Formats: sequence, structure tokens, C-alpha cells
Amino acid sequence: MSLQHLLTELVLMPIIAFVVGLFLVLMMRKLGARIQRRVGPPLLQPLYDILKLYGKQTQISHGLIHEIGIVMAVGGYIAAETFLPVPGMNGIADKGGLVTLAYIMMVPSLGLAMGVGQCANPNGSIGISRALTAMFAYDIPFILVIFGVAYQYGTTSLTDVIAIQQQQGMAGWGVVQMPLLFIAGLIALPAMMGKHPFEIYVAPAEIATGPMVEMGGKFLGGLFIMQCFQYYTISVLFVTLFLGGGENWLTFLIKVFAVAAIPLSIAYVFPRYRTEDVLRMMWKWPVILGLLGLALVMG
Amino acid sequence: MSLLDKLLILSLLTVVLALFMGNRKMAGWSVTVVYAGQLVALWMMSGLGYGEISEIRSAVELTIWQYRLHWQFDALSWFFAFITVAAAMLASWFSAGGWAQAYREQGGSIRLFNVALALNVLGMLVLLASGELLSLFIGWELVSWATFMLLALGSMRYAMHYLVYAIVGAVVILAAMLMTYVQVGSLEFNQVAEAAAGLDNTSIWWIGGLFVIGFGIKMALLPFHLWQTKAYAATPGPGAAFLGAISSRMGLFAIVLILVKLIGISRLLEMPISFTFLSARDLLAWVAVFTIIFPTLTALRQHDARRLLAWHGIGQGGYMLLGIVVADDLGSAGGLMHVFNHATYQAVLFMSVTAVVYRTGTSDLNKLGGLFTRMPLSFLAMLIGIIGLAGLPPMNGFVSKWLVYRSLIIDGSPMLFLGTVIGTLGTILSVYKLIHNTFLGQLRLEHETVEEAPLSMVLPMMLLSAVIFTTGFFPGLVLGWVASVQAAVGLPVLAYHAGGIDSANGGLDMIWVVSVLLAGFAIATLIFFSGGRSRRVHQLDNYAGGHFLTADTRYQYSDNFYPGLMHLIGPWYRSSFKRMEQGLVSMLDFLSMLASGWHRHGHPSFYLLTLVVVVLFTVVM
Amino acid sequence: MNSEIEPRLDKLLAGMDDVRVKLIRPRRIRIDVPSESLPTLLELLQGKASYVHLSAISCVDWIDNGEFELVYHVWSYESQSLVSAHTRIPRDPGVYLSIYDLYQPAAFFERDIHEMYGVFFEGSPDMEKFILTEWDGPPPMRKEFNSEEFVNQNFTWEEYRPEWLEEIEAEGGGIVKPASHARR
Amino acid sequence: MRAENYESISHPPSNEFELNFGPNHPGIEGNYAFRVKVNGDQVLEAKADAGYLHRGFEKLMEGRLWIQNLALVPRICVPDPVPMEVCYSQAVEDLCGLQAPERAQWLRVMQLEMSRIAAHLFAFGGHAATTGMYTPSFWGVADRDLMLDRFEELTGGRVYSIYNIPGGVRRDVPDGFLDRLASLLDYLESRLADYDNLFFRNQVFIRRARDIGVLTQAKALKWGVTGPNLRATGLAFDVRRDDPYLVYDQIEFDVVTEEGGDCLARNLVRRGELQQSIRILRQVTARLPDIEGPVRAPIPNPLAWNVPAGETYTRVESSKGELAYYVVSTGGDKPYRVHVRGPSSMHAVQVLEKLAIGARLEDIAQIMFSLDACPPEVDR
Amino acid sequence: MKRKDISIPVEQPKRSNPLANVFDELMDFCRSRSMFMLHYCTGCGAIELPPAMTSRFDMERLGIQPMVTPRQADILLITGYVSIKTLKRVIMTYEQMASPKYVVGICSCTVNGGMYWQSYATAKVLKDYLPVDIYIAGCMPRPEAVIEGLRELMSDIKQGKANSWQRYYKNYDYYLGNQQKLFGDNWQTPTDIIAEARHYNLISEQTEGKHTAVLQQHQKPLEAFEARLKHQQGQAREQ
Repeated sequence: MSLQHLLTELVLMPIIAFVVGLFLVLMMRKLGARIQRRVGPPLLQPLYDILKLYGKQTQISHGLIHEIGIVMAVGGYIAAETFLPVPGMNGIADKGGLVTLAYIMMVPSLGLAMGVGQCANPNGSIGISRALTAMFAYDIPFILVIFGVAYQYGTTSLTDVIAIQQQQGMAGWGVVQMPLLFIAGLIALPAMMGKHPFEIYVAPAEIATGPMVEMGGKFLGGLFIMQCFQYYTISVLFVTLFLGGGENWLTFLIKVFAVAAIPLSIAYVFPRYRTEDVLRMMWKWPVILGLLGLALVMG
Repeated sequence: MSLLDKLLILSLLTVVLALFMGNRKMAGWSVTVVYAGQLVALWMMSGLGYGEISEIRSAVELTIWQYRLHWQFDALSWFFAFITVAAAMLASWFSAGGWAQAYREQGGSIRLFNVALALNVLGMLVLLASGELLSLFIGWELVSWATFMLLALGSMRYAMHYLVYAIVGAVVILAAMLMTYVQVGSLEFNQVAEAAAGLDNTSIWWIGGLFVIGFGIKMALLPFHLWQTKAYAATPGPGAAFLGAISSRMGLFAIVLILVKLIGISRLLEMPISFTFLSARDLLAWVAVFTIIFPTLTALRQHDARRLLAWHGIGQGGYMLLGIVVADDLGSAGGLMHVFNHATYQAVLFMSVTAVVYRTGTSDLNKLGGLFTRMPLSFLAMLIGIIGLAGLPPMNGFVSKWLVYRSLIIDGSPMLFLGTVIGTLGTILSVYKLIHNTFLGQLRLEHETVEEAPLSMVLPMMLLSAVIFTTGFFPGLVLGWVASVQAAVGLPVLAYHAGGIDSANGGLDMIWVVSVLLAGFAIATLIFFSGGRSRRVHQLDNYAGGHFLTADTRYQYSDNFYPGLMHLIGPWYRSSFKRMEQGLVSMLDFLSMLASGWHRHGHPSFYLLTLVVVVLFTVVM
Repeated sequence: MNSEIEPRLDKLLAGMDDVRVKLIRPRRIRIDVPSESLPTLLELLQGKASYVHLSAISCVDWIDNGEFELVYHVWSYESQSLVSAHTRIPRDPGVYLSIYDLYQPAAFFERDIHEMYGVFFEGSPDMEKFILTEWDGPPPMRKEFNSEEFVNQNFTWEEYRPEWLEEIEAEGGGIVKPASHARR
Repeated sequence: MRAENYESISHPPSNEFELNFGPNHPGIEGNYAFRVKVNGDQVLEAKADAGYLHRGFEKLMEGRLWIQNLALVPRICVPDPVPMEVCYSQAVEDLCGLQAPERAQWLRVMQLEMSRIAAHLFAFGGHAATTGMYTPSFWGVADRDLMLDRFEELTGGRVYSIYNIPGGVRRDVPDGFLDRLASLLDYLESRLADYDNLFFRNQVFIRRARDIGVLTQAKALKWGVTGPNLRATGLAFDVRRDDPYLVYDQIEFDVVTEEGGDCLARNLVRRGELQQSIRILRQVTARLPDIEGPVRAPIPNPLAWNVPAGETYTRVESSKGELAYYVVSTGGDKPYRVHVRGPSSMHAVQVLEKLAIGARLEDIAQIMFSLDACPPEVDR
Repeated sequence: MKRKDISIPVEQPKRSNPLANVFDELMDFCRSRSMFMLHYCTGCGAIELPPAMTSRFDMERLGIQPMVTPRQADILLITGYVSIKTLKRVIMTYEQMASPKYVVGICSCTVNGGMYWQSYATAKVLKDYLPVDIYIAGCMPRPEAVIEGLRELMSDIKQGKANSWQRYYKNYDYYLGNQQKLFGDNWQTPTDIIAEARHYNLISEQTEGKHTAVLQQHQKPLEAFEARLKHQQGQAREQ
């Protein structure tokens, strides 16, 4: 593969991720609206929001780190997208792999945490403390899932994982091979997306949207972009691990939207847990299922 | 006279120089220059590090009772020595300028500090150069006493705790050596290694176990870790940076020597523990994992920056041991590389915290905050340090941890893997607390006039930060040394390239990872600046539920930073763990009181007595 | 049941000779009491007659008499009747005893009365400003404070005089504004 | 807001920090503030700060005619304005010795219960939102809107109806109103099952709300708690039943109680009362056609109405607790003094301050909403 | 009292690049289609906002969404009377919002004090203290009216007419004067509007005047902490 080809992919992958992410956000808002018995926002609403926020004429910053934090948050995800193979494009998936991706996905969190910390707002700091605690909670089942998949397919390379699944057809999909791990991952999914009942770090009624509390204008716009990337990354990762990746764009997008629809639709019928209940929830059922699943995989 | 002798002489010269320079202004600088000289001498031996030479022998030999003591350097020694001397040089550089002056003004003795540091380096070099077990023991004792001296500069009480541990450790090691001698009839490495293959499991259990306990105390393996935190935290800043960076790794060096070189990890696998599915290696791996988890979670509760770091120092040791006992090419490379990585970021973190203490006079995380605007470079150093410590890309800590994770996946040890990940996540949590409470958040009014640390402190930090980033970008720089160490101690050798690891099923290329990450940041910056111009506002211009914030409100969220987590693990932490710690500490206090009594009254009988008891015990066995 | 209340209260209050009890209608009893006996009365009502719920404390400013009237409304869940204990204190200096140790809800009402009327209650846990923290005028509920005058001094009004209104007014119609209601 | 507030004062070393809840905070009902000192997530000290909605009602009422005040009173409590009107009208009637005709009394009961349903739908929607669950509040507010439609039809006003006047109500029900109300009641009752599944029996919500903000009966009595909050501690007290007004003594209904005294119990009491209100309204719609007569007793010219001198204390049960008016007349055309005992003035200040101590940060909003504290009643 | 005429001519920036206008129009369109309103119930009119937001009238289909903090919000709804205590918070909140920002005065009370015209505790004419983009009169206006008013605002924004926020910067002296009259001379918000106007080049002759001079007398400077290596100011103070 030529360098030019690779560079094109590296440019295209984040752009695709952003566009798909916009529609994932739209889907979330539409789903919520339908459950709440109303119409919901128009088609391009997420885009309007972001453009409007970037078009603000006065922007309030709390200092350099506030700005760098947003840059890190968005940039981390832009980088992460190039590690996620999509149909026809592998990007640099073979240079990192599953473990690298899992850790690169923490870079935006750390960036955001820096930015919020600089705002000197206790609400934001509590939000970050909760977000990191939530990360601690969901990463444990998630890491079991990653281990299981890596062990099952004998590789940490995402391209290999997809290739093996696609060779074996539907029967080789992770969901068939490792149903228990799939369920464990599914339970962790809403927490990874930060949705109810695990939405502890936004919690408007408690800490006034936590990390977003001092974010306005392009700062908030950056977070909206980050949210698009976040939804995309997590659902694509899930599709890659368990649903055989994408053979073509159609099936790929169907899978991505279907996976994302699960946490996004249950989000609206749950309140949020307390922080320690999130930990308890995440460290109990998905971990038990994950360990059983691992026992099956390794046995 | 070989290069090694020159190095040791140079090191001895450092001690003498430190002694003569005393409290003069130039003392720190002159010592630093000699450390640099040592570094040059070491660099001249870099053939060891790149596997071009297998060993350099010292010309000095001693024969006592027909027993030949000799010293030599191989790749392993060179790797550790290089880190040691570099850390000492940077710590000395860091301490030479403003810090020394302030320390002197507070009534500290720079002479003592410099001598203690130089003695530490000398002791460590002697230890690393040991050619057989007895010289190892001599080096070990040198290091122990030198460390004691450095620790005693901080807090006598905690230094005494250490001393108790160190004496127990020394006795245990001595016992192990006696047993070895009784069983093998020699203390030469090759002979021991040859004989080890023929020994029965019980003997290996005893010898290996005693050695691991003895050296593990220095390395602060669980459950022998309790002395370290408080002692390191109390040590004068640059001293803590040096100790945190490398001192404990001497234990690891010795363990690698014993377990890998003499006994062999594969041998451990053949030693099952009755009634379990575990082998001796698994036991060690689990000790390593617990060494990762418990101290890391304990660090979460600390509100003193130095203690927090010291707890992490213990926790990170677990990764190294774990990597080494996994013993495949990836894992052991990860463990060994982590020694280097850990030294870099731990030093930079301790330095940054020391810089903060230097400027504000406190390392209590509840009394700091918002210092970024006043000490941006120290912030940068700490940021890079914590990213390394947390093991996130693009810093070097990620590479070594990645190697460990990868080897655990290949090895098929999900629970160990889970343990390491818990450690990493716990680290992320507590380092965020560290940087948030120090540099982010509300700037306290009394700190509004604080300045950046002086250049003499900032430069070493920046240098180390650069090293952390560079070796994260091009891990091949360090992996080369690591590979020759692996070859030297008989481990499978890692296939590496400049950017990381080639592997058929999932490699790592940090050059790409970091480049893409940087490109991502660049694009994000472009996106960010496509938005309107921003204006900075004062921290009181802040959302407070529509309220007016006033200068007398303290709204920095600092204490009990992760209450949700503590609601869950807090009871465990408070009851069992803390009580155990308290019990041990009070026992220690008692013992150290005894020890200090003997020490003051000059009763060597204590040591003799213990020695005799242990010797009798082993002989009877 | 209710008819029994008054005799029972009479018996209870026999020892207090300066108390006047009056049954207004079923479940509503008015007791007039001098200010120095009120705490005793309330203690009796609460301790002996199960009037445990303090419904409200009302203050009335009788500026012509130079007095504040304090009305304590207490309710009994058992006998299901409400006693209003009326007492009067001099307007100047406007200091009275708190009944916080009998009825905890009193803290809120006393604080409110302190704010609005300037009556100070000794022994009340918190006499700091609560609602009018950013008000530095006189206690506004006192009769001598004229809110309308204050408003006319401090606020301006949006003029709204469209042409059509002027036309109507020219014809003699429109909004009739007495001189006393004219706003500046 | 004053310049000296920005002057340098050094911070004492402390593990606590201050957090301002409100006035601009989604965890606060209305325009109200709450300043808390926190360590970690544990509230050490809480101070209520009111007055953001202060209009000086009681002062204003002293300056207006008896009849003009009718327009003011509902604005004291925005989500549940009808009890205010009824209570004030009753006070004036009491002073004048007027008696509202029976039909008017039934209409008042109808309106009170309609208002109670609306208020409860609003309240538990708000409570759900504090735990992060917005769907019940979306549903609740939309269903409340249907009730407001009926209000609009009956009175012409959606929120502030000003339907009651001393002596009765302004007009009779429109044609077909009772049928439409009955069908709305059927609809609401059918919706209850949905609400149960979504909210009241939601395990996550129960986990969130159980044993939070516990108010024992002894404490509740000591702190002067009234209304649903008191009933949630197991004491079956209801002004409607135990100090009856209007025609409540002719109506069958249960006083809903729960034992827990926590957020969950308070919430369930409201749910039970919603059902009871539907039951009362069913009785009203059944009985009302049979009751003949005027809806208003004759009153003198309201613009020159001198109410006889005297004083009275009237109470009604609003959706938030015991509402009382103390009205003093000196025989003039304006009241001499009106004192409003806002039903939640006790809950929003003292009870909340005490319950907040030792509570967790995440539960503050929930406790406030479960007490159904209504700030305008505190501020007046 | 004669009211000062504070309307400002809308300056049409001269642009040579035809695309710039297209871009501005796109931005105005996005602004009109995405309005984040501040979740701040200042008065009783707030009770009609939940119906307007929720299932029945569903503001979100117009892109209107409640937001929690002033930083995130675009429109500030003053729902009803503002007591003086609230008005201070409202002004601070308004100043914390990022421009372009719009103020909507809901209910009669914001127009002229409404039924509380007698009250000593409420401010009467909102537009004396804040630049109001649109009034929605009524006591209280129905949700339909609220939405209608917001649609009106939307069309104003789309046409680039809703620029009251510029008025606040350009006539700051006038607004500050009214605020000082009500709150006293030592009134100060944490946001430095004059510096902000200067930073964004929104300053005019009427930005500063005698009232801002009073402010500067009392003002404690709240300059942002800039990241710096040496603390020159502190040294200067010591000398």
C-alpha cells in the first residue's frame, strides 16, 4: 500500500467517523424524543449545534490548559479513529492493535480532565472525579472482553480479528463464539458511552453537567465533536470485536447503528445510579459473565 | 586497570569531593560534573549495553580465606548502572542551585546530602559490579547503609524503620547464602547456576524464597513494603527523586540475578505449590500483581504529594517483577524497560513536587491548587511524568506496560492481566488527583506571587521530560539495551525495531502511534482555532449556581477526591488494610526503638546475636 | 368532641389567671394572653394538651397602639383543634422571647418576623437575614414603610403611549388615572 | 457582588469546599439557593438562601382591595395555585359571615383536586429528573397539560385561574365539561400503569431513593412537617379529613400513608394521592349534576367592600402540605394584615437544611424535590 | 424621566469577499436553528416553560434546548418579575454568557413591573438593566405564545437583526448607570465588560462614561491569571 493511499485513509477515517457520529447523536436524540412521546430535533440539528458553538463571537477561556484540554480531547479521538478498521480502510490498525486502542481512548479523557481542572470549578472537578471512577468501573469488564477476544483469535491486531471473523462467516463472529463476553460487553456499553443508568458524571441536577460546566462556545463545540467520535468509536469497536466488522459500508453502518441503539434507547428509561452502585454493578454482573466467558474461551 | 575500575574510582572520588566541598556554593555543581564524568565512563562501556561486549572485569580481586571476591560488569549491570548514575547526576544537578541554598538556610547540611548521595551511587555500582554472591552481599550492605544515611537526613524515625527491615533482609540473605554455600559449595554465579539444576525443589524453595524475601524487602514487594513510603516521602526532595527512581530497583537487580540467571524462571514453573494449581512462578506473579494493586489503591487516599508518589513507586515495582517472571521475550523486555521508564518519570515527578515544595513550602494536596499559571514548566514536567506513570501513549511508560499486557495475553493469564489493568486505572485516578490538586483548580491567594522554580531545577526536569517523550516515540532506543540484557541473563531476546515491536499477531509501532496522535492534536488545534477568539477570565468569574463567588470561599475540590470509589472499597481500606498497617508500624516502631537503643549504645552484640541465631538455625536445618 | 375542648382547656389553664379562652367555632380557639405568660401557656399547651404542631406565628403591626400583636397558631393532632394564642408586645424596642426550645418550626417564623418587622427574638437560633439579605431599608412590613412611595422614588417606568391611545384620550376616553395613582 | 468581596483573604487550610446549589441550578426547584460545605461527597453543613422570589406579597395585599387581592394570591405558589384562592376566599367569607352555596363548594373541591393532580404530576416528574430520568417529567408535564386544558375550559386561565371569589366561584361549569373531565380521569388512570412501570417500580430509582433523606415520625412532628411528607412517615393526618372544610366530609377518600419516611415513601404517597384525587373527582362528577343552586352567594359591590373587623385563620390541604391564611380586617376596604403560611416554607428551609447534613451531594436535589419544596411560598 | 435613546445603527461590515456574507448567513442560520436556553427559572412564568419544552409542544424540534450553565447558553429567558436579588444574579449570568446572546423577557412583569408595580422588592423595567431582544407579554404567556416569541427571535437572528448583545457592550455606561442606581455605587460583577468590549473590538464612545468611572473607582481588578515564568508584578510590588 502506497504512502499516499495510507495518508488518504488517515484523512478520510476521522471525517467518516465524525459524520457517522453526528448521525449517532441524532439517533440518540430522536430515540429519546420518541420514548418521551415527542418529535425530536431535525436532521441536521447536531451539526447546527456544533457550527453555532464554533461561531460564537465571544469565547470564555480559563487559561491555556483549558484550551489544550479540549484539543487533547478531540485530537485523541481523531487519532483513535485511524486505529479502527472500517470497510476498505485499515488505516494504521496494524501499527497498534487492541490494547493500544484501549489506551488511546483514555487520552481524550485525560485531556478533558486537564481542561476541566483548569476551570477551577468544583462541579467540574467532581464530574471528572466521577468520570474517572466510571472509567475505572467499566474498564474492568471491558478489559476482560478485550482479553477474551485477543485470546480467542490469538491476536491483538484488529485487522486480523476482522479477517478471521469474516473468513469463518457468521459462525465465526465474536457474538457466536463468545456469547457471554458479548453480554458482558453489552452491559458495559452504556457506561462507556456515559449514558443512563451510568451517566454519573454529567448529572445536571447534582453537579450542573459536571465537566461541561465551564464549557461554552468552541469549548463546548469540541465536546460535542468528541461525543460524536466517542459514540462512533465505541460502537465500531464493538462491531469489530463481536459482529465481524464490516464487509461493506451498508452492513457496517447497519451494525454500528444497531449496536449504538441498544444503550441509547435504554438510556431514557433509567435514572442514574450512585457512583458506588455503578462500580458495584460494573464489577459484579459483567465481570462474572466475563470470567465465565473467558473460562469458556480458554477452556 | 579496566574501565570498570576507573568508574569505581571516579565514584569514590565523588564521595571524597563531596566530603571536601562541604557546604560551599559550588559543592553541588562540582559533584554533578563528576557524576557526568561517571556517565561518560559508563558510556564508554556502552558496548555492554548494545551486546558488543559480554563483560568487563575489574582488575581488583580479593581473596579471603581462599575465597576469591571479584567484580565485573555485564549488560544487566551496565543497564542498571547507567540508570543509577544518570539519576544521580540529574538529582545532583537539580539540587545544586536554589534548592541547596534553601536547604542550607533551613539548617540542612549539603555536605551530608552530597556524601550520602555519592555513597549511594558508589554502593550501587559496587553492588551492580559484583561477580559472585559474597561480593553481592557486600555491595548490598553498602547500599543499605548508604540508603539509611540518605533516609536519615529526612526522618530518623522512618530511617530506623528501614533499618529494621534492612537488617532483617540482610540476615535473610545471609542465611540464603549460607544455605547456598552449604548446598553448592561455592558462591560463584556459574557454579551456583550449574548446581541449581541439580538441586531438589525443597532447597530451591528455601534458597530462592529467602533470597526473594531478602531482596524483596529492598524492592518493597508486598508484604514488605511498609517502610518505603514514609521514608522516601520524608527524604530531602532530590534525594527522594534519586531513591524513587532507582534505589529500590537494586532489589529487582538482585532478584533478576538470582531467579533468572541462577535458578531460571523455567525451573520455577516446575515447582508446584501443593493443593493449588499454582507454581512458584505464579506465586511470584501474584505477589507482583498484589504489589501493583494494593499500593496503587492506597496511593488514592494520600493527600501528601510525596507519599502518593512513593506509594506508586512501590506499585510500579510490581510491573517489573511481573514482566520478568512471565519471562517470555515481550514480558521480560517490558519488565526491564519499565525499570528505565520508571526511573525517568518517577524522578521527574519527585522533582516537580520538590519544585512545588521549594516554592510553596508544602506538599499537602489540600493546601495547593491552581499553580499552573505560576509554575507552567513544572506543570509540564509533571504532566509528562504522570502520563508516563499512568502508562498512556505517547510516553514511554505505555510501551513497557504494553509489553507486559501483551505477554500476559499470550501467556493466557486473564487474572494477572486484570490485576495490571486495575493498577493502571488506579494510577490514572491518583495521578489526576495529584496534578489537579497541585496545578489545576483554584489558585490560593497566598500562592499568587509564587514564581517558577529556578533554572537549575527546571532544566533537569525538562531534560527528563524530553527523555520520557523521546523514548516513548522511539522505544527502540531503550529496547536495544533491554535486548542485550535479556541475552546476558539468558532470557528469550525481543525482536524490536526503532518504533517498537514486530509481531505476527499484533505489534506496536510507536512512531506511527505518536505521529498520528500528534497529527490528531494538530488537526484538533486547527479545528479549535477555527472558532472565535477567546478571552481569558479570572477564576472568580465562574459558574457557581448563579452565585457570586468571593475571594474567601474555598471551592477547590481536593480532599477525598474519589468518594464514590471509597464508598465501595473504603471499608476494606479502612478496616483490614489499615489495621494491618498500623499493627506492622507499631511493631516496627518497637523494633526500631530497640535497634536505635543498641545503635546508640554501640552494642554490636545485637547483630552478632541475630547472626548466630540465624546461622545455627540454618545449620540445624 | 369539640365541645369538650374548652372545659378541658379551662381546667388546664385554671392556674393562669390572666388568660382569656374563647371558642370561636368548632376546632378554633382563641386565647388572649399577656406577653409574659405566653411561654408558660405554650408549654402547657404542648406538654399537657398535645398541641404539638406550630402551624404559624403571625405578627400584626398595630401602629396606632404602638404594639405588635404576635399570634401563635398551634394545632393538636389528638383533639383536632387549633388554638391561636394572641399576645401583644410594645412596638419599641420590639424584643421578645423565642419559643424555639418548645417548637422548632418557630425558628423560621421568628426569623421571618425579625426580618419583616424588626422584632428581635431572644434565644432564637438564627436571627440573620434570610430573604432580604440584600435590602438595607427599614423592615418593610412595618406600617410606616410605604412601599408605593419607595417604588416611585427608586424605579422608572416604561412609557407606553401609542398614538391610538392619545386619540382616544383626546376624545375624553382611555385610562382614567386619579391623581393619587400617577406614577412618575 | 460588592467590590470588597473580591479582596484578598487567605484561605484557612481546610478539607472542605463550598458549593452553591442555585439559584441557577437544575437541582433546585425554582429560584432558590442552597449553599453547602462538602468534603468529598458528604455534606457537612447546608444553608438555605431565599428571597430570590420575594415580592412582598403581604405588603402588597395590605395596599389593595379585598377583591383585587384575589389576583395576587394564586401567584404565591405557582405549581399549585388553586388552594391559595380557596383559602383566601374562605378567610374573607369567614370574616363576612358569608357561606358559599353548596354547588360552589363542590366546584371548589373539584378544582382543588384537579389542581392537586396537576401539581403531583409536576412534582414527581421533577423528582424523577433529579435522579437523571427525564422521561417521567416529559410525560408528567404533558399529562398535566391536559388537566390545564380543563382548567382553561372551566376558568379561562391555564395556570392562574382566579376562579374563586369570596362567596363562591365565578361561574358554573360549561356544558359537557364533566364528561370531558371524566374521560381525562380515565385516561390518567390508564396512564398510571405506564408510570408505575417506568418510574415508581423502576428498580434503579428505588435503589436511588430508598433510605435517602429519612424523616422519622418523631422528627417530622418536631420539625413541623405537614402534608404528604408527614403522611410518608406513617401519620395519617390530612386537613381535608381531620379539619374538614368545604364538602370533604361528604366525600369518601383514603388518607394515603407510607412507612419509610424516605424519598421513595414521599414519592409513593404522592402517587397514592393522585389516585385518591381521581377517586374524589369521580365522586364530584357523579354528584355535581344533582346539586342545584347558585354558584355564588350575593356579595356587596366588590370595589367598595368593607369587610367587617375581625381576624381569622383558615387552613386547607394543598398538594404540598398545610396552607393557612391569617387575615386581619379593621373594617376597611383593604385587609389590615394577611399572613400566609406557605405549605412548604417549613420543608424548604429548616427540614431541608437538617436533612441535608450528612447526606450525599447527589441526593440534595432529590431530597429537595421529594419534599416538594416550593420556594415562592418561602419568599412570598 | 426622559429616556435616553440607546438604539444603535446596525453597522453592515463592508466585505470584499462575497463568500464572507454567505458564511455569515450560514452562521446566522445555525444560530437561529440551535438555541440553547439557560435553565434558570427567575419567576413564575417559568411554569409555562416545562410544557413548552416537553412532549406536548416540544421545543427541541425547533432546536431549542435547555442548558444548565450560562457558559453553554445562548438565550436568557427572564420568566417573570425579577426581584432585586435575582436581578443581580441575572446580570451576572448574562455577562457570563458567550455572545451572541439574546434576552427574552417573558411575562408582563418584565415589561413594566406587572402586577407587582407597587412592590419594593422587584425591578420594574427589565430593558433598563439588560438589552432585551424580545418581549413576550402575558401573565403568564401560554406555551404557544412562548414558542411564537422564540420563533420571532429565530427569524430576527436569521436576518441578523438580533444584536442587542452588541448594544450592551456599546452602551455599557447606560446599563451600568441603571444598575448602579438600583444596587448602589459599589456594584461590580466578576466580568469586566469594558475589557471584553475592547478585546472584541465592540467598544464605542458610549461604552465608557461617568458610571464606568464610578465603577473603576470601586472596582477590584479581576484579571485572568496568565501563565508566566516569572512574577513581575509581585517584584514590582515589593520594590
